[in-house]
Amino acid sequence: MKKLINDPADVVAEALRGMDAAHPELRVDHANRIVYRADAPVQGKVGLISGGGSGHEPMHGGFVGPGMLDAACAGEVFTSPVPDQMVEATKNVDGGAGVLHIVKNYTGDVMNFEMAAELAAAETGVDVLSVVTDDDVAVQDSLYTAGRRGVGVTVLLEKIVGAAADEGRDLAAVAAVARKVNGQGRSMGMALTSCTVPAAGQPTFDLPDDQMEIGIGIHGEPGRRRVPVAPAREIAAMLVEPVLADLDFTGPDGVICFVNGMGGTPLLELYLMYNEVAALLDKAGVRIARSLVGPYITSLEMAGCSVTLLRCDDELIRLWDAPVRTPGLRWGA
Amino acid sequence: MKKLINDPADVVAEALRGMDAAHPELRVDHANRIVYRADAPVQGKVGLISGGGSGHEPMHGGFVGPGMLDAACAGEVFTSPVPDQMVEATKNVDGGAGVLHIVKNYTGDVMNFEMAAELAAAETGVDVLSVVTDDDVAVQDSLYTAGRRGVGVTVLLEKIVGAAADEGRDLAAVAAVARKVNGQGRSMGMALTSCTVPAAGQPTFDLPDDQMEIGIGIHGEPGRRRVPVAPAREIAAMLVEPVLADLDFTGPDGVICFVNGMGGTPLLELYLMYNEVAALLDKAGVRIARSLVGPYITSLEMAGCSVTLLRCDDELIRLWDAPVRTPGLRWGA
Amino acid sequence: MSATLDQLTDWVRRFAAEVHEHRDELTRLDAAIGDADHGSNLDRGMTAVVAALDAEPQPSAAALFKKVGMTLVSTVGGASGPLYGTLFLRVATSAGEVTELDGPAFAKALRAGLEGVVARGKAEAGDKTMYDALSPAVDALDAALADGDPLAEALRAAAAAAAAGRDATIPLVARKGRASYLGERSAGHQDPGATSVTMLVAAAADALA
Amino acid sequence: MSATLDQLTDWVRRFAAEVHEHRDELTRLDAAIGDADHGSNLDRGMTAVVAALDAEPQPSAAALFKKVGMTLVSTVGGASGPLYGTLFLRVATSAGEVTELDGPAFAKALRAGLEGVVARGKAEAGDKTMYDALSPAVDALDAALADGDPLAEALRAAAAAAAAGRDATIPLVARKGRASYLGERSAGHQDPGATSVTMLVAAAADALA
Ligand SMILES: Nc1ncnc2c1ncn2[C@@H]1O[C@H](COP(=O)(O)OP(=O)(O)O)[C@@H](O)[C@H]1O
Ligand SMILES: Nc1ncnc2c1ncn2[C@@H]1O[C@H](COP(=O)(O)OP(=O)(O)O)[C@@H](O)[C@H]1O
Ligand SMILES: [Mg+2]
Ligand SMILES: [Mg+2]
Ligand SMILES: [Mg+2]
Ligand SMILES: [Mg+2]
Repeated sequence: MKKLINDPADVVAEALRGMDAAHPELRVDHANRIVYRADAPVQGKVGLISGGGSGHEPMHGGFVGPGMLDAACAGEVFTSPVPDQMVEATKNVDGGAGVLHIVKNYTGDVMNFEMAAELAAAETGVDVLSVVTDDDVAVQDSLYTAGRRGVGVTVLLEKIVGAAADEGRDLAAVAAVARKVNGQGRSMGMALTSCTVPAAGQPTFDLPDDQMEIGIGIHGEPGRRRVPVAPAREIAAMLVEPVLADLDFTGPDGVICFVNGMGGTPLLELYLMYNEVAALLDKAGVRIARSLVGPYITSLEMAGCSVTLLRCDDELIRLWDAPVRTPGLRWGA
Repeated sequence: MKKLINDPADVVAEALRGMDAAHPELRVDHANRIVYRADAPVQGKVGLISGGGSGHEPMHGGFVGPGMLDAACAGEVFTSPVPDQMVEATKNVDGGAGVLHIVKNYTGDVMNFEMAAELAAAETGVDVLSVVTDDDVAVQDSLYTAGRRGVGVTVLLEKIVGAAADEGRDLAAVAAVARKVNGQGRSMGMALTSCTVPAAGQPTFDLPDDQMEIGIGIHGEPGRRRVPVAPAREIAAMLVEPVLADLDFTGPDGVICFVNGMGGTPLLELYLMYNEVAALLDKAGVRIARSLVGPYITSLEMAGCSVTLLRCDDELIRLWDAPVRTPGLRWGA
Repeated sequence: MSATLDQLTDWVRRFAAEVHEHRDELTRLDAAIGDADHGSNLDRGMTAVVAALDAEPQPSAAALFKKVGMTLVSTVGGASGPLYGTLFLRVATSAGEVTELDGPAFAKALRAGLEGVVARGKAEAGDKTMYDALSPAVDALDAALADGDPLAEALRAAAAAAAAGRDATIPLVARKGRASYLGERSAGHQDPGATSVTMLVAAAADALA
Repeated sequence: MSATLDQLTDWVRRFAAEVHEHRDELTRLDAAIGDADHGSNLDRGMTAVVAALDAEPQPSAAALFKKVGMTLVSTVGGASGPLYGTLFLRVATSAGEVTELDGPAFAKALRAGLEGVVARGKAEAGDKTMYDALSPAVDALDAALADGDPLAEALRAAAAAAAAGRDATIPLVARKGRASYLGERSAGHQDPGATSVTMLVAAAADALA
């Protein structure tokens, strides 16, 4: 295992120390592994917290700041954080208007956030609502399974919902925006290589030099199917087609088109993929209103990418364009 | 070779198409492979152009925009662009105040920019000055060699000099700021893995699982020496010590501390490295005034990092903090 | 024959030791159909549990299992944190403020734990989860005690049932947890949670022998 | 014996063919002590040169070599673009608006090319660059012509000298170009530019035979 780390057990704690030192505009509670914006809680604003396993950076800690999250709870690598962290963060970001939990749909994340919401209700007077993201079309949606994974839409949702909270909307309204974004977004991902969880010490799966995985999530897990490596043009089709098949994106207001890197793929290749994706959307009559290209929700050093489309309207575009000031996403501020 | 590409010969052209499509605030001349800010030339402002081989993204095309570069010329992967591109860009960014060429110190880059400056002088009336960055302490500085490579300082320089040009300074003054930044900055890099040039089809060098390269540049070349892999703490010392030995960074105004990812290293590890670097600087009495952590000057999918320190004063801090609006670096705008 | 507080504590410690010893195996199973962390997750939690018990011996079965459950909830995360945590918290409530558990009381507590897992995770038989090993174990325990077997012998039957349930997860297509994302590709792999929970039941058989 | 315009054009085309055939070898040499692009750089440039000559045959030696030099400068980039470009541009100037070059004129033109490489790249003998193959080749050409050898034979001597110079780069520690960054580690590897320029001289020996 080749990594820029010391003891695998200390990776998350030490990375949080680095984040703290590099970003004076954040405050990090190291005992609880919570990243706060330095001025939390913001009085009168709905507090937004998210969290999840580490290894997906910049998500979520890198999305803490004005216009996005108030706090992020960091779990071990690929392991949901624990309820204690979420309860503590909930208390500390409540500015009197309640707190929204943004949860990616994984059994662990959902259960831990559920326990946190129960505990927060019992221990604190804070109003808590939760939204779960589940945008991954690689996984069949079904009542009898764990359902779809929450992937790329989470990034767009945290930005847009952050802007909605900044406008002073109440908890129910902010949660409604969140549910709308999740309902209008879909994603699909692929991997050229596996990744290595530091504590595991070896790649999660073996992938021959001539094979790739289609339909992966963000935890280094194998995908839905293994196929021979193909040109970017064909890979783009394998990602875009199931997304377009799942939801109609041909509205007049267009989409936010998000080409995400899994952590080990150079930006050069992501722009090349974006070019292919844009061409496919053009052919399908889907208008691109806004774009995001880069590694924003990653799987350690995995090589690969995902495509997320979010159907937009005036409100979502306005909220997307609103100022944001975080280590991972920043504009207008 | 596993990459998100089509034909290796088309990588740069197709990535530029993606960049063009994703960034309406840029204008791309595809025939000449030049990325311009959409509103170039800016009348009365010194025009700033840079350029170099591709594969270092976001540098340089991702640093085009208000507060940074006016244009960037993209070469083939790891190959300097040609004089024709630089002459064309020079003509198109001149707003009457002349043009500064920002050149990284590689034989190819220097010679191509030299020819471009000769041609620009002959063919156009544009005043051109050049600055060469050569901040890599891994390479011994000597009159009898090609000298030091230009690496991380180039990123900081393009930002700071962009702000100086925005203040309306004249060409000589802007060039003087550039030379000052280069003179006060030093870098050192390392690699855990090699990278694969698309046209070559296989990794530039073989590196056993238990070895790393210290003293690498940004072209996937082997470093100064090969040593056994070590904990992040020791790697940080191998990078920071030669930087501190080369220049005194203990001034009262501190440094900009830049921990750069080579392309395939997750942000989690970069923050962990930043933590180690910050601890070493603290021990050495070096104050960190500003920080930058992320993949900004990369070597395709190489895993590894580099550390750059820039000795600051009030002027450089003010210019660093000034608004910038590019795909790769953005704040205050 | 009843299980003393010492024996119950020993059960927890033996489970911790088993998890620690098989940490890499559990992680390898999870790598095949999950995210390669089940061994490190559970080992982190049970190491914290042992440290907590070392620091402060617990006065009752309720206190013991509550401490285990709370510690797991607070240190594990992922799916196994809430699932194992809830399991032990329900065991604690069912066991009550006693220092001994007889066979029926132990069996009742373990069934309460199983019900906690179901309440938390909504797994059903055949979903390819820890349920598929724990549920047959609890049934076997009840059946053996009903047949008049002593607790020690009944737990051996439970452990055998857990192991059989664990092995039977191999051909299953997962419908819950991360493995469900793999669809048909999850078949042919043994479920990591079913594997660890089998260690839990086997540890009981050893500790309460 | 003089070299006709057709032969000079054939020289350029043969060099292009050699570079194309040995493209991967040149890149492999560059991977060892550089950045793995010398083969693709030069092949891209010479492919463009051949396309330009196919599109428009050149009327004189000056026009031919100017076209080659300008095309290389505009399509290669890196170190070899300006170096090979300058080489051919200087050859063009020295050759002049003629359609034949006799031995001394050819040798003078090649020396002008060498001087262009030095003017552009400042390399000295022993720096481990293309200079170390080209310079002995030009010297050998002059010497052989001075001895009265016909051009064809003199070029064979030049090609042999280039090859010897190329091989002699192997033990050198690089002081110019990317390989210089490797310091002592550059020793033991053959310089890619010295290898390609040896092909250039060999192609002249073949074309002007
Ligand atoms: N809904 C569920 N009900 C019961 N057990 C579950 C459920 N989901 C997952 N599990 C169990 O959890 C195990 C995985 O645990 P672990 O790897 O620690 O968590 P994560 O899946 O969050 O990485 C699975 O092998 C399975 O036995
Ligand atoms: N200053 C110089 N003078 C002469 N030749 C040089 C000089 N620098 C580099 N070279 C030659 O250029 C070759 C490398 O060319 P190439 O790989 O195409 O360019 P780059 O080094 O920019 O990638 C070297 O092998 C060497 O022979
Ligand atoms: Mg997990
Ligand atoms: Mg090169
Ligand atoms: Mg797991
Ligand atoms: Mg090269």
